[in-house]
Amino acid sequence: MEKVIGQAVTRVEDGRLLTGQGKYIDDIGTPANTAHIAILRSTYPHAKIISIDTSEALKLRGVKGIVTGKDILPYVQPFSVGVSAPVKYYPMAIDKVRYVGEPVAVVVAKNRYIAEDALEKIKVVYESLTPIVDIEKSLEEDAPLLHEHIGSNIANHRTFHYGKVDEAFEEADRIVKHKFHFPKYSATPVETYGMIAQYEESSNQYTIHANFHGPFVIQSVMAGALKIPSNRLRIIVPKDIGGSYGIKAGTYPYIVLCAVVSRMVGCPVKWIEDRQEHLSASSSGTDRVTYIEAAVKEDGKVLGLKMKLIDNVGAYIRAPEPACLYRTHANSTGAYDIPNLMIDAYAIMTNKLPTGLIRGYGGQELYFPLERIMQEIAHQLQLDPADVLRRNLIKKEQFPYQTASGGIYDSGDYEKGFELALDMGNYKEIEQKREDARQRGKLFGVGLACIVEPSGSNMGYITIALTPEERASSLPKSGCAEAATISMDPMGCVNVRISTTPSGQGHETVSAQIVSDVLGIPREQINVVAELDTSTSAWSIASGSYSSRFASLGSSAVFYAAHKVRKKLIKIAAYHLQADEDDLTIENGSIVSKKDPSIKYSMKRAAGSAHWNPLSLPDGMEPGIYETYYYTAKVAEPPDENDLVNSSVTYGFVADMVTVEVDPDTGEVQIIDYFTVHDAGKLLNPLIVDGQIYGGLVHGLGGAMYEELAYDEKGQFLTGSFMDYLCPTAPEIPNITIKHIETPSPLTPLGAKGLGEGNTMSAPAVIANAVNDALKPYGVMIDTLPLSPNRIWNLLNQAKEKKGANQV
Amino acid sequence: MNGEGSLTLEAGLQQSWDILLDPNVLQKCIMGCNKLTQVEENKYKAELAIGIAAVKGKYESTIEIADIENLKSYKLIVKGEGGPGNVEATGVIHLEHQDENQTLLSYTYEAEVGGKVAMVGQRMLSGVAKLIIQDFFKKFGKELKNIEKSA
Amino acid sequence: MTVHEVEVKINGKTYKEEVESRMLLSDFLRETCGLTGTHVGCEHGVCGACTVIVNDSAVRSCLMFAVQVDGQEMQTVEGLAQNGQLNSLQKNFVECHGLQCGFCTPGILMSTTDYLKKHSTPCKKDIQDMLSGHLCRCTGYDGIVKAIEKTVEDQKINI
Amino acid sequence: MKPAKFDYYCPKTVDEALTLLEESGFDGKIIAGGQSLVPIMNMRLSTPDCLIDINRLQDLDFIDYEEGLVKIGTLTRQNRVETSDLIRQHIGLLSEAVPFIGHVQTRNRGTIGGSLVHADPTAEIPLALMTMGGSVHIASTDEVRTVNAEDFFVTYLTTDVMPTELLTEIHIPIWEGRVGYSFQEISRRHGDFALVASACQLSVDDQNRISNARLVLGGVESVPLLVTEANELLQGERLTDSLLDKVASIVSKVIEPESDLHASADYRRHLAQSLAKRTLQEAYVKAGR
Repeated sequence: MEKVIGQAVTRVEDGRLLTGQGKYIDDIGTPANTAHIAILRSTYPHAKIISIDTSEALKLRGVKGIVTGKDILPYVQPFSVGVSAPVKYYPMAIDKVRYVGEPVAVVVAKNRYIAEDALEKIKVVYESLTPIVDIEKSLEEDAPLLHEHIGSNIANHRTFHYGKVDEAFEEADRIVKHKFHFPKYSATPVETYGMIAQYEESSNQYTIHANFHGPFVIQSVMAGALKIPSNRLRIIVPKDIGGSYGIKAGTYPYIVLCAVVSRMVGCPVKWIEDRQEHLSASSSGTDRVTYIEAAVKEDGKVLGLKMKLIDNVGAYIRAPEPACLYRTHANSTGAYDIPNLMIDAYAIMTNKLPTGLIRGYGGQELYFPLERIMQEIAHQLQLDPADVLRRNLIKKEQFPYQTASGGIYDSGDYEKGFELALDMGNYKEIEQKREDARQRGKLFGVGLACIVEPSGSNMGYITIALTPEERASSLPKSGCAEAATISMDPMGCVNVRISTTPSGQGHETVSAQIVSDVLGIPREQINVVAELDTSTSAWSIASGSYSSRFASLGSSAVFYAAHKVRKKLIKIAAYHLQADEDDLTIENGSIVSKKDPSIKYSMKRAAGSAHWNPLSLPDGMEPGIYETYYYTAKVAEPPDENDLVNSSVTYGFVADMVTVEVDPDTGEVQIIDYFTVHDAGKLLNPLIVDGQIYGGLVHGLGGAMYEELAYDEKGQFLTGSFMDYLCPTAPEIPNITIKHIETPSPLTPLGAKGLGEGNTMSAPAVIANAVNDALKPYGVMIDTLPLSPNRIWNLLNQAKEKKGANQV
Repeated sequence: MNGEGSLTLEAGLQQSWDILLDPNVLQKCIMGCNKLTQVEENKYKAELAIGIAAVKGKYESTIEIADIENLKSYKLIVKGEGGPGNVEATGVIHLEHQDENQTLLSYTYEAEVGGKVAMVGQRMLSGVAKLIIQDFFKKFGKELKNIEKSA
Repeated sequence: MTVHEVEVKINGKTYKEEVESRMLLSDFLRETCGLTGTHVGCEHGVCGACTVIVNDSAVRSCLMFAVQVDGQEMQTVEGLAQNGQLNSLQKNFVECHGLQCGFCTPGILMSTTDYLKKHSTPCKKDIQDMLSGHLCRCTGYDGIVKAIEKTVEDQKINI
Repeated sequence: MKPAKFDYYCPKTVDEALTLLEESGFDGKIIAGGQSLVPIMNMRLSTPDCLIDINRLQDLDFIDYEEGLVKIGTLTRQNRVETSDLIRQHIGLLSEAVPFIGHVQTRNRGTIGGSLVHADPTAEIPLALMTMGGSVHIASTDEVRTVNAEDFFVTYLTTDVMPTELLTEIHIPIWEGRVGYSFQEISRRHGDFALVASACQLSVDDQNRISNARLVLGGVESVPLLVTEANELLQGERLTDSLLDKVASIVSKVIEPESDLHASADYRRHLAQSLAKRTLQEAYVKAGR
């Protein structure tokens, strides 16, 4: 049978999704007597709650109950979080609101229409407090405090020194430095959050159906907040999730809220978040201020980096934050060989929506300043930016490469990837294009970026938020375990159960491909079950759909679980055939002798024996065929006492070249071409791979050009609809050309690495580099996003005014 | 949002001042104000229906007159809570004697709008706020004229 | 009047129901008729996930009230495949990887179905313009555009 | 996001609709395509007590040619306007403006009259109506009155149509002679509300001197702004660079744009000048052909 791993096979998921038979959270049906929830939310960024009057609302026909923050206190405690600052984060405001959109009261009613009628009748009296939204101002002495008992707005602060930073800066010919600001933006899956919660008093158990996709470490965070044993919180994830890109990890405060409300009102409850709620109060990426300094030699070689990172985690720090600061810790120096590194990392709180996972998590915040400063180094030294990147790229022979901060890059050929990108974009001919554009009155620019794409997070990396001393006092954390279960029923049919809770990445398809190859069964005959049930599935604290972990970890678990089944089948056959196990293999549904193909035993019969005739099995063998494999990579070790940590398992590579034209009159930017080269190791399904890359790239393009969760200086939220929160649509997409090189990972059994987040990380940087290059004649510096025409026009205008002033 | 403006009132200083502080006149001039009840000195409760065309929200509001400097200036503080969100607006109103029949009124305002209106209506918010405030003074000017006529 | 009788033909089948005036057509389809293939993504007419065909015209079902379709004919994603066979547009979405999570897909299929009926030979730019009324956060639109282009080609061959 | 309760009426004739309007007074609201109204109802920013649905008034769905005039029924869907040969031939500016409105799917439902009465300050159809010098018919149980575009738009989302009235038809004059027009706008994305929009229609004599010009800007005021001063200046002139600069400085002087998230007042002022020049130039070139 033809091998299907690595083939661009079409997806098994598509049939149901194209005919309206998908099973998303809002499609799965509800228990009898389920009521619907609407949430009253704060209209103030920062205020004390003086009183809440629900009496009029309760009078409405169809309203079953209303729950306020104070009401839930007997049933919940604050969510635990991985920092030492004692932040009390509840799923609903208790006595103070800290961001616009924070839940203040929950109405339970017969349907959503009535629930919203009741919202209008609730009267809340607030006493407004001074809000703070600016990252750096939040650190000032007299800044308003969000959490008075903490004494500052700092949730986490750590400083790291790797190598000989001071010496590098002394040795340098030049220090190139700048401050960058990466804005707050989101992912906005077209399906919003949704859940059905039911409390059963007799067993004190909560059962939740939700489009939560992990990390499942948060299951215990939720159980802790609900003050119940973790096996009394059963979370069931439906077969289909309508996109997430990380954001749906943030469903968990609402899961706890709905759970408690179900208990208090005494009926199952359903909540489907609406779009305004999603934009204002779900979760978002983290906005960051970065001060970056590079110590460079005249030839462009970077000797060392200093970075001060200030992450704005919003009104409350909540799991998995401050992970945005640390997810990319091991790859802080990107694709470059920079042995000396200093990082001063802060997570601070302001009156904005709390943050969480989002595609690229930490990568875009890191690479925007890093890749911008690489270009700036070239500008200041009057070198070709391509040459500066070449000078600093890690060389092929350096792999596995240990980074300054403890990362172990498993494999790669960065120079080859980068040169391929330059060839694709015809970099040598770029000056001609610049001239052509000039003739048409346009400014042409080219941007380059090289980034490392981490995947498969090490569960230990987040503990780097604590000092080595603080870490020493608790259980060390490591690994990145993922589980898969494969069973063969009495008729020899295969079910595969995965715990990677996909939201469109095609895990069912790729799992079927892998199992097909290992067991020699046509993939169409394999049933893959992607629903996850924390009470019955095999899962780990690392399970879930984040950090591109399927290709590196999920697929490995499936691969090894399939091998366990294979081994058992061969064992059974060997016993019955009285043959040597090593001589047997699987071919076309049979277990066959390699030496003499006439000796064979059908797989169906082997499976049948295991179920129908267990007494015929070899001594000591368990009946049935139901094999689970937990896979973890050995390289995911806990951080050491010097704060060295390998924060991810595999590290892919992305090289981008982008060309743009800017209209100097209106400031409009047109992206002409986007060339991108990926090395994600062995590709499991190229069709799905390219789909992931296009999606991730366009999300990155959105961050570069359009998307921002905007607040005014008083903390009012301004982008509460899709008319103001601008997602890229089809006409905004430039020509995109993708090419691959495949340097297999030595760490994973299939040689695959994660992918799909790389261009989300690189696009903001490379597009900004291209636009900055176009505006080079004006001497402007792009240091924030998105690149709206107004922003570009302002920069051009300021430059013209400056020029004018200089001439005078 | 903030802004400023000025207009010439066709009345003397004293008369302008008296009328500016008259709650009946306030009620007539504030857009969508159906009822104004005094709760304490210089503090009123009102139900306001503010908005434009079909986009209107009802707000339960307090209107407060503060920092009174007789015949010179005062501060008007309007706070409202309603379905579409909350409004907090502060206006400082100055009067300046021109001649017996003319008084120069100048004002500055700061308005904060929160909740749904700000979240989805930011595109027109500052324009509409300006409009509502201009409407207030326009009506006020008219009121003065009417009183003049009837006097 | 706040409650109304509605009789509407959807995918060839007649539904007779009683609805409140304010019930959105999208909720009516999903909750009253059980046609959950039509998805709801923004309820303010931007994302396009809820797009259905009403009287030969692709429209947002979140921007109509159920009471407004009384006596009309509709088509939803459930009506595209015939006898269990995907139609050529659906097949091309499979071939070209035009969907990932699949949530925005039904709306896009309905828009495209209506559009291709009225425009037999759209160019890539036309297709992109038509798609501007839909948000897809998974695919970057590449697979979607290719699937529609391929369907246009297939139709040319069939003519 | 679910709308508040309302009573719904679906009149079968214009007279019935007008009677219903009169009976409901300030509490009634007409729904045509609903593409602007329903979003704000779903957000509960608009909570009419009574909705009068005019979608069954087929008499109001028409595009007719009359001597020197194109008449369009208020219920005519925007996509029909967009694809109408009659409109393209006689009042082409409208054909050029409509594709900028939202998206195919919203134009399938959205109506020409609905867009006019909604009167968004950046909307395309109001801008086009003003540029071409059109007028509208407004009916009530008492009378049908005609209002010129100049008098129709009052302020943000507000027109001269009273709560008991119904806009029934739109009349757009067909300009005589050598006519050129242009419609341009700058928006963040395809189909978004314009940051600034500009429309220009003009006619020239056989010497290429401008005999009549109407330049209108959107997004810079609460209503579409007819730049009268510029139009007067252009009268009898050939378009030159210095004339364009003069128009731009007039534009800058007469507008008072607001700032929002997507564009500052200064940027809007700049765009207004640029777009005024661009549309004027394009219209002039087209007229001269």
